[in-house]
Amino acid sequence: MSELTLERGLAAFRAEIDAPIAAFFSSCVHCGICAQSCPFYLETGDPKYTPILKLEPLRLVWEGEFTLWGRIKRTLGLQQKVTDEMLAEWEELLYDSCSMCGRCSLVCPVGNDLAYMIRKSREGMVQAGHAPEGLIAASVRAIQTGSPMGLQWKTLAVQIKHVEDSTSLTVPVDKTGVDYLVLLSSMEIINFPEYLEAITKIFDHAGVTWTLSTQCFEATNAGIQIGNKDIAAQLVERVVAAAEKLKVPNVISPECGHAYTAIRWEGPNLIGRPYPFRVFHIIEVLDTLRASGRLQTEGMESDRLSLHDPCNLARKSGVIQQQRNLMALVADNFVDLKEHGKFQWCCGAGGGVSSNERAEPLKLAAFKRKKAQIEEVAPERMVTMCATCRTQLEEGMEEFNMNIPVVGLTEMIADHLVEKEARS
Amino acid sequence: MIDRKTPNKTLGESLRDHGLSRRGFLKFCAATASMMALPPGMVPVIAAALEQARRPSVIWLSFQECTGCTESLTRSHAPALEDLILNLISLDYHHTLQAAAGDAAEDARLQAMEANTGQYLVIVDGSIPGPDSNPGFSTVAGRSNYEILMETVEHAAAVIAVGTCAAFGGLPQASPNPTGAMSVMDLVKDKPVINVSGCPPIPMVITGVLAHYLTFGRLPELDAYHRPLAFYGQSIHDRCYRRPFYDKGKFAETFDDEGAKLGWCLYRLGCKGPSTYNACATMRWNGGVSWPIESGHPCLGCSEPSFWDAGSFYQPLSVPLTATSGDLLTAAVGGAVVGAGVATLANKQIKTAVANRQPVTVEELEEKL
Amino acid sequence: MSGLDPISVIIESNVSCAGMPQDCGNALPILHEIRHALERLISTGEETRIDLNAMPFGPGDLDCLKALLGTGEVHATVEAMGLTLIQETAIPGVWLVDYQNSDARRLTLQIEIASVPEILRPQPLDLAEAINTLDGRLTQSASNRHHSS
Amino acid sequence: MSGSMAFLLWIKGPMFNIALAIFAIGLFARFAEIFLLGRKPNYAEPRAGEWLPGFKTMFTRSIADPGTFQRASFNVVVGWVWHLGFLIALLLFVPHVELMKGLFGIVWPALPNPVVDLITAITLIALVATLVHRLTHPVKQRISTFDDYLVWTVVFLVVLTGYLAYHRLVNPYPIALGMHILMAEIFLIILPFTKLTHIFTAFIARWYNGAAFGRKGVAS
Repeated sequence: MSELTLERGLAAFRAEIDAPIAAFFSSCVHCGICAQSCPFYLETGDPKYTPILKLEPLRLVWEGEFTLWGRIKRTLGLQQKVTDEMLAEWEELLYDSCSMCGRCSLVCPVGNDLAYMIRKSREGMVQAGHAPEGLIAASVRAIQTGSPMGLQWKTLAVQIKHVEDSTSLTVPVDKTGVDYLVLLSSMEIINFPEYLEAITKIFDHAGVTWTLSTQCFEATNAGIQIGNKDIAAQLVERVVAAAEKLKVPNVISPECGHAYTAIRWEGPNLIGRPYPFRVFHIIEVLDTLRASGRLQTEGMESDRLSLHDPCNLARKSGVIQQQRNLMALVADNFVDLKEHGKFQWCCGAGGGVSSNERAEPLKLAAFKRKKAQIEEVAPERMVTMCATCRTQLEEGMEEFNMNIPVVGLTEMIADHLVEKEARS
Repeated sequence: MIDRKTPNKTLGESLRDHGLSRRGFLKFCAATASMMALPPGMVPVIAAALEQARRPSVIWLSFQECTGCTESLTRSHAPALEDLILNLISLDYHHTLQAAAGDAAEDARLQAMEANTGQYLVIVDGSIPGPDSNPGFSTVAGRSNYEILMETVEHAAAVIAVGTCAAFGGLPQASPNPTGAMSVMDLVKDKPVINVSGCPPIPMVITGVLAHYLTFGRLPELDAYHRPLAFYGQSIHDRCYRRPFYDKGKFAETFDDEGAKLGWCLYRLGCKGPSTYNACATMRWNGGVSWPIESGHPCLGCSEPSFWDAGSFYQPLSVPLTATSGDLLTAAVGGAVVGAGVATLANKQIKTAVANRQPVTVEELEEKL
Repeated sequence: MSGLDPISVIIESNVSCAGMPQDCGNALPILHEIRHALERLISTGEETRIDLNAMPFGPGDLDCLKALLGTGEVHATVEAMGLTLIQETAIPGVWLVDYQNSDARRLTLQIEIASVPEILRPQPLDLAEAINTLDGRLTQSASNRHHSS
Repeated sequence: MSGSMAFLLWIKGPMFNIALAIFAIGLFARFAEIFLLGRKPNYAEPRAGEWLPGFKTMFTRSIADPGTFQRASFNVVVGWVWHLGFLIALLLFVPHVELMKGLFGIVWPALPNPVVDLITAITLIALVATLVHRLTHPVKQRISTFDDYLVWTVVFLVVLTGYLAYHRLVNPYPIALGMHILMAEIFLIILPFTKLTHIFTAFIARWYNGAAFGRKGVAS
């Protein structure tokens, strides 16, 4: 039986190195500004959480094998080697203290895309057997059960029943030839069942044809979080197969950040071919409906609302204006956090941190950056569009006794839809 | 036979024999101090020293040279003073100046050496084909320069190398140095050597050095190149009247632009003043009339070693000697090839890594739980 | 007729190198030196000589310095090994002493800050012989008279 | 012939050629190492092109975003000051302009010497400040390597020897000038093998960064 070894890890590091990585490592001047953009460093004050330092194993492989000087140093025996012990030490740095929020990639003065390199480093970590247990377990469950939380269709079927009962609408399942295949995340199904009800209402209201797939309902991708192509590709293939089977032209990723980047940006590259369909985040779809006048809303939220941009959606996918357009539709008293959009701060739970029980204290520490941002504008409620962010915001604010409820944007839109009868 | 022994009279006495009054002597000392580039406050010291000094025998040897140095000295502008100084020495041998010729001339040299052994001064102008060169490159009376130099220097008190050829090898030594020319300093190791460099040296500097030796009976303070600090202690640049323009960043860029007409700094036209140590800026040439920079031409750096090989006279000091953009390009192409090699090796490794890649399986992951 | 005459000469600029590129640039520091020397002369009687040959003067600097110092009342000449011209400047105690050789070429030019320039004063050794010289002349004169009577 | 002039001539002659050769070989080797690695094809549907955002980021990343400026103002300000100072002294000092003219045949206007002098003095102070920061700031302390201190020393000495030579504070002058050129040569020699490569590769890195973000519709 094969096992995960250092050699496989090093080979994986090697295989991940490309021109951008060579340019990035060639350019780092050790200015330390990346630390000033990292919530894990800023809130712990521990310099070992400096983003560039987290990339040291990958850098050593690059230097030793991909540069003239490194080769000379290796010949002279001066080149430091990546060892199993080193990777064991770096496991905490690459997983527990990095939510892959990509803020460092945006502020690095020499232009290093650090998040890109963290993602690649994790490939080596998995192959070397140095991934956190929580993420391994989630990956295994995702492959074996179709959901990282081990959730099965029958649980979802119960939810569907609830939604149909309370809305008197039908939730379409396994319908071919519709416009959209809707994916969900297990966390949403369990923690925020309102989401399914909301889209059912909105799509009915806007006259959108859509369906769920019994073959694949899960949008999240534990393989992306742990950083392994093989697992990630299998999970993407399931989505692609379901979409192809139902012949849908569009797939909607739910209110989940990493699910969107996984399927929108990484997916085609994981399976090595372009999709026969397009991928949207639910917020993009809603904004398109709004723009074409298919969303008729009434009434406004009058309390002071602010918005948390999920990293994966805003900084890493360019969905920034859409949620603000939708907020303007239903909120009177909206105030943006000071640093928002592409410069927003991570909630602290992304990049697999929330699936990694060991990282709990760090996750809470990193949240303090978000907490300070929220306190600065003092909203009465927070709005967001990612189940992981939402859970983290709720838990974090509860921990600090902040008493600020968090709502999903999709639900909020659904709440303001003009009743069908009234419309006609 | 002429007595070539150093006379017993002191300089003070022989000056008074020339009919010089005490005011005249004071004036002589003031002029001497000025010539030696010593402050006027030194005049009493000079006067006291001159009273005691004695008239030395001087042997002037000319080797691979152009007689420019002798011309400079003899055509100097204030002949009375230089004359006086030269009258105070006993110039016993000098090709160009002496009346004697042939064997008589060579005899004069040998006699002076014998009569003043250990006390005579040797002045050399011109460089010398080294001991390993063909001795025939330059000979006097059928004997190589090297041989004559070593023989003459053996019992000398000191050697004064006049001109850049004698001091540093000069033009004969310029690349490719066909005669294997060497400087006096290269060859004479056991005697004090004073270098009075310049092509030619300022005449006042030649006499100034002689005056110093006459006055104090010892060598003046020297710099690392054995040049008298009094004259070579400061660079042309530091004493240049155009220095304020350098400091303000006002430069002539061609020989006929407005800057050149306004007398701005000549750095960009190749002036070597910053790295050249000489007294031109204060003593000037032609009796103080002018000097190269005042006449609008950059300093060539003629009093420095290797000045013929130090790059174009008209290239600024900051320009490298031989490197060109072509060399840079060649090296860049070479680098690209080396890099391509490294990259090819690396790419091969990547390909191998990708080809041999073992996909991570759930079973492998479960092992870790 | 000279063969060079047909070659026309165009004067492009009247600004010569000797123009006024700087405002007496290198003359000014010397004035400060003279000022310090004057202070010393007044307070302690110490005399100072400045050798202008050793100055990095640009074109015009010397004339500028002379003009600034002006011309005083005393003008003297010493005849010894050629002429020495002494000119008092408009600043009392500041003298220009021009040492020339027998061809009337300048050997060196000095500024002397003193009550009387050194070269004008009788030299101490000469002074020591003064009475003897005078006595000699008296004796001579007496014997002349004796002979004539 | 030994001595200061021989030293200067060797530095300006053979040593300059050696330094230039190592610099060019090393740098272009690095370029080849980077570009020949290439990038894997990207099958994801782009939101926007790569080229324009890439080029934009090459320049815009020189300016820190307001938040970063606030959190790392010392880093940003001092970094700017000494980088600008170094570049001005390198490119706009008359002797350096002449050097470029001699080497490449291209000329551009220079700044008056006193201006460059002042800028150089400021640069030196800023460089000392960066060293103090590196030695005292916990992050910089933690991530600094031998390489960082070597590069700092060489950069500082290049500027310092230039300053000393300009002010003629070392005698004889050929030694002063020779030391300055030698330091510049050492700078060139180590450039391709240390973080100094960022002088060139930072723009490549920024392009990749801008292209990656730009493709996803984010102005980086």
